[in-house]
Amino acid sequence: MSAEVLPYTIKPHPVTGLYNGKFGVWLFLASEVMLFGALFSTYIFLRIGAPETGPAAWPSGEETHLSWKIGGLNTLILILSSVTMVLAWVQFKMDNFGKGRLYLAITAILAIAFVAIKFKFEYAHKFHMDIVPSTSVFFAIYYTMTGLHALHIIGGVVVICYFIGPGAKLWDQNREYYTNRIECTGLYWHFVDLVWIFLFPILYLL
Amino acid sequence: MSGDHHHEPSFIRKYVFSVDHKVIGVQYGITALSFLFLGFCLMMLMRWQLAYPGEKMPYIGNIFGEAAMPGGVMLPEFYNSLGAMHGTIMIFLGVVPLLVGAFGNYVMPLQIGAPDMAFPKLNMMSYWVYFVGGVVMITSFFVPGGAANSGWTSYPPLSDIATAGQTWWLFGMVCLITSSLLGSVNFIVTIIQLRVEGLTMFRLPFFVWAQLITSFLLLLAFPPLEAAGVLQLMDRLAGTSFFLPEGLVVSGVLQTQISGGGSPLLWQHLFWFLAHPEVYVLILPALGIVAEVIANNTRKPLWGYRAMIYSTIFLGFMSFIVWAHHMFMTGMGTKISAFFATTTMIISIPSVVILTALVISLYQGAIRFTVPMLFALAFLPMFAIGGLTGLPLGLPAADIHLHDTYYVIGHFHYVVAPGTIFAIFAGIYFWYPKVTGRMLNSTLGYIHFFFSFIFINIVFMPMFWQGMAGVSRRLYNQTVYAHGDAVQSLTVMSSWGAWMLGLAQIPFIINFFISRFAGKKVSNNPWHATTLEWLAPSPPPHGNFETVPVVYRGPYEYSVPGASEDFNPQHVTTEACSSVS
Amino acid sequence: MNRSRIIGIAAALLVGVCLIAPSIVLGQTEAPAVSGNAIDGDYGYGLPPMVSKDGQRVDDLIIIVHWFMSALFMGWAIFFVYCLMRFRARAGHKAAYDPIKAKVSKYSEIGVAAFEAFLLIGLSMPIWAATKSEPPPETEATHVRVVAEQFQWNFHYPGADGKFGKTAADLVDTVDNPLGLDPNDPAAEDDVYATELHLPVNKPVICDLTSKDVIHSFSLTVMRVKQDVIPGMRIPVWFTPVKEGRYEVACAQLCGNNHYSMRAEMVIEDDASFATWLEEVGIVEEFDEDELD
Amino acid sequence: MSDAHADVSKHVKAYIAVFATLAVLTIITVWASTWHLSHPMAIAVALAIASVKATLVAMIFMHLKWEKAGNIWFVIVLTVFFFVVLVSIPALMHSDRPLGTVFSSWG
Repeated sequence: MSAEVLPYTIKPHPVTGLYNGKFGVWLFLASEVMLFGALFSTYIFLRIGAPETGPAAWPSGEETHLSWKIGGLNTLILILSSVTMVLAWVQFKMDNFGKGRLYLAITAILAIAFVAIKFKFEYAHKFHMDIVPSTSVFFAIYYTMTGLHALHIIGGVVVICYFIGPGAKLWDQNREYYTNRIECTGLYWHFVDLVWIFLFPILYLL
Repeated sequence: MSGDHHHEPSFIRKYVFSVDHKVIGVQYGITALSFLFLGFCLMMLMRWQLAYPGEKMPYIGNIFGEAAMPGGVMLPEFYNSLGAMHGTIMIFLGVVPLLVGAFGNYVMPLQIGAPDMAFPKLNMMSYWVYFVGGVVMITSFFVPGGAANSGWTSYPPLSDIATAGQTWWLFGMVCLITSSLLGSVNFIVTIIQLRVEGLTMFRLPFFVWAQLITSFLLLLAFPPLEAAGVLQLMDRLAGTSFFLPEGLVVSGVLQTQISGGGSPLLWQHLFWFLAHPEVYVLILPALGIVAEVIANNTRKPLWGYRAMIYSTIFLGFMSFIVWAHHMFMTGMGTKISAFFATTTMIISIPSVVILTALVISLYQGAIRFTVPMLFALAFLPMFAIGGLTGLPLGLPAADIHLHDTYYVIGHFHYVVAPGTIFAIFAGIYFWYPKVTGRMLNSTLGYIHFFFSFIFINIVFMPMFWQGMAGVSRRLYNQTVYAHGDAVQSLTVMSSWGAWMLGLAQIPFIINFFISRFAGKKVSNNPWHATTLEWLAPSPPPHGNFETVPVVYRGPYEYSVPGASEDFNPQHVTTEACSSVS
Repeated sequence: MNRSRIIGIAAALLVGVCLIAPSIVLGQTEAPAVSGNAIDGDYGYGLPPMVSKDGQRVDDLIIIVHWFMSALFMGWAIFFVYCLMRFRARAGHKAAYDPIKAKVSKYSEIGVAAFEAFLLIGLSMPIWAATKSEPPPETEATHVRVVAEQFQWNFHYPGADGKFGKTAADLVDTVDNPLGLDPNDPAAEDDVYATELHLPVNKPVICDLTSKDVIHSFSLTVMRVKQDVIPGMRIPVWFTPVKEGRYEVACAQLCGNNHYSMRAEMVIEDDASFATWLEEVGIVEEFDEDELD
Repeated sequence: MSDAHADVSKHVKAYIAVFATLAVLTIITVWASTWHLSHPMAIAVALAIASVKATLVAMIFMHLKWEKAGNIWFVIVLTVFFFVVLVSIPALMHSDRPLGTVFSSWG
């Protein structure tokens, strides 16, 4: 089925005010909220159930071996990448393909930086200290949540790189379609940022 | 892609990796029916062990190998695998893909006048991810230790310490969940965005409404199970303790390699947060099919169409806050149990409303007893029994005696087996002519119906007595208990019913394949129905409609006074309906 | 049993008594019971025997619900069958377009809701509250710890001092110390270990349920008691046996391959026999330990 | 896509402002963790700041502030409701157990 035959692939629906892709992405994000919601629920459930003292007690401060400095740096990187993402969309919207692509590239670089820091300075460091998911429930949920989040980042990077590279051909065929897709990618990207905003305090600070 | 319609796509693009919702719908249908049959076969094997515990299975006992059935006698681990996989296959690989993947995919875009689903490639991906999930599940039978054997609910710690089949089960589930999520996004966008001109929400066929609500349930309820699946995979593969408390001693050995600190109940919460809405995923589209068939065969508008829609919305909403009634026995205090028992009682009301509306729809109709109608009619009392027997299970005090007994098995099988699966048969008989352009043979259909109806009741009705007698479910051999031994005769009866039910499907299987080539050819609208799918040619071409239809009225305008025919299709103008004589 | 007859008849009305007939014919080749000891009570198609003080309330609720369900289903089915016969398609019969104004459905739905509210608030909740938050006084009750494992029930009695000895997971030894009792704890000295649950009649019992490995479910069908046994938690249940005899303890939650064989026997006896039994089992236990040392 | 070019460029300022706010809030939330607040209080403060940040991201970066499509709002409200149910009820159940329940198998 080619894109032109299906209604509202590019132009918004007159009643709902949405093109299909945007609505689809929002629905997808709704399911993502529930996915991470289950992990947050797990976090709360396990934390409430943890004993006050003893080896199974919930770690705090130094015991977590998590550096708020690295976490904070990553938070800033991710927020910045959100800004560049939305600026990329603005540039496409204003027909500045070159600038838009540049912002996309910056976003991708920031995202890669985030993942690199995560793996090099956090995971590798902890593995070196023999802190693995099975060490305690706290590290289990830490690795699961941040790992799943990192997978989302990597997925986002792949999509962004696609739109910088081979996907950019669409710009020549249909600018609005391309810009729409960037908007959808952006929505996803901001959501990933939003998840991190919650992960940072509950894992690194509390 | 844009130039595709100028030349015929290759065979692979057309029939294997097709993006056409109709091809994908048929792919889903064939695959899911095969799984349904497989799940049924697993159950027929189990029924032998249940009826004749420890006896050699005749004829086929030796083909399962020494690891599963040494000397033709089933081992408990194989029995448990069969049980777990029967549930998994029936629900996640059979019924849901049939209702949503097959019927939803095929019929829904036609009913809303759309040329295809909103995201055709996503649709294709959804099918293939489901297919991979199915392959993973089947493969798991052949790994050491056999397939998952901790029940379809996979409660940890048992599932955490189970054999490798459980890991395969989890990977399979992750695939199936992903497939459902992709599908549900697609369905919602299609229903909201792609309706043709004039087709307002309250002119939608009830089936489309049911699909819409179902998609929301899948969208929001499935992710927690995906997360839970990831957590269990972590427990099994990375040695974490999400579901394992401290101080576990398995077979006398203290589990020192785990850190502890987790909770087995966490899994149950995440699992049932999905699995209760899942019950409505299994039943709502079935109600949709039944509503279509009943309206068509009573030649009369559905009674209380709007009330049914509001009830369905309410059902969907409430289904998210009743899950812990599956957990009454896990150590629940008075307050939480009161909350969940109350929501459970509340959720029964919209079900009663829908069922009542469907029965009153019969009143003053002109009922044609076609094969799809028979299945749809049989659905009603079966669903009523299934629903009513949920009542004692929803009352925590009565649940003390009935929880995890055969009563539960009887209850939910009445909802999904003679309930949903009858609706599926109704749908197959009803839409087969649309899909193939040929009718299914009705003589074979009547035989199929009457024997299925009798035997399915012989299978499941005894379970209520067994449950009342206190026999636990999932017992490899219930005769070890005095109360189980006393009702063993019912088990035997149930088993014979199941095997006879298997035989009763033979006319259907023959019918299904032969009619594809030898069935009576039909026009666009053999049932004289009103909804849009009957405007398209049978079978509909790529792109569905020759011209985009416009809708003028609600979905069930049958026997309108003053009209020339006893049905006014949605796409025909009012003048045209009354002018022709 | 009259009561089980009532249930049987009530439920049979759902689709018809005729479905029983094949079972009688086909059910003649049933396997004999595996258990060695004769189990007391009259077991059949209806509710099983009931030998606890408060179990009757559960049974009453079940019976009332089933009468309600049957009435609802019968009324509904009569209307259904009437419609099928009266409004079948035939020459000269035409469907009516206009919907009937059926107030009956609205009233019946309200009636159903009201009765469900009565069942829940009037009957179910008080029973649940009694079984979950109104334990018998500690001083009067017989206290037993139930330790579940794949695929066996272990019973732990506090002995003469009425105190349970400390237990720890790392002390568990399948042969010598299945409960993981701490030998240095003086309270553990007179503790009694058994694999059969003996209880005195007409005295309240509190069972503390724990599991060593996976989730089990402690099901005393004849007492109308059921409670999942969750590892990492100790959950109490309480009941009062009122009839002497030998009954069964079942596991009602899939706990592994031999789940079906996770069966224990429960003996309800008078105070004197119970005391004698406790002494005998205690002696056997001590003797075993000496021998193994 | 109703917003014209002018609108879009006006947004840019908002984006930069939001970025600055988010950065500041990140610093505040780290700083707040050194206040030695009581445990519930510390959680409340951290989650409150995170919620503010999340709202900013959703409203400005994800354009919800300018979003008129009712369907999206419907999906968001529904999801947030079920999210709250999912994270709160399992936790609540922890405190409502049969009388005498102990959270340990041994002892």
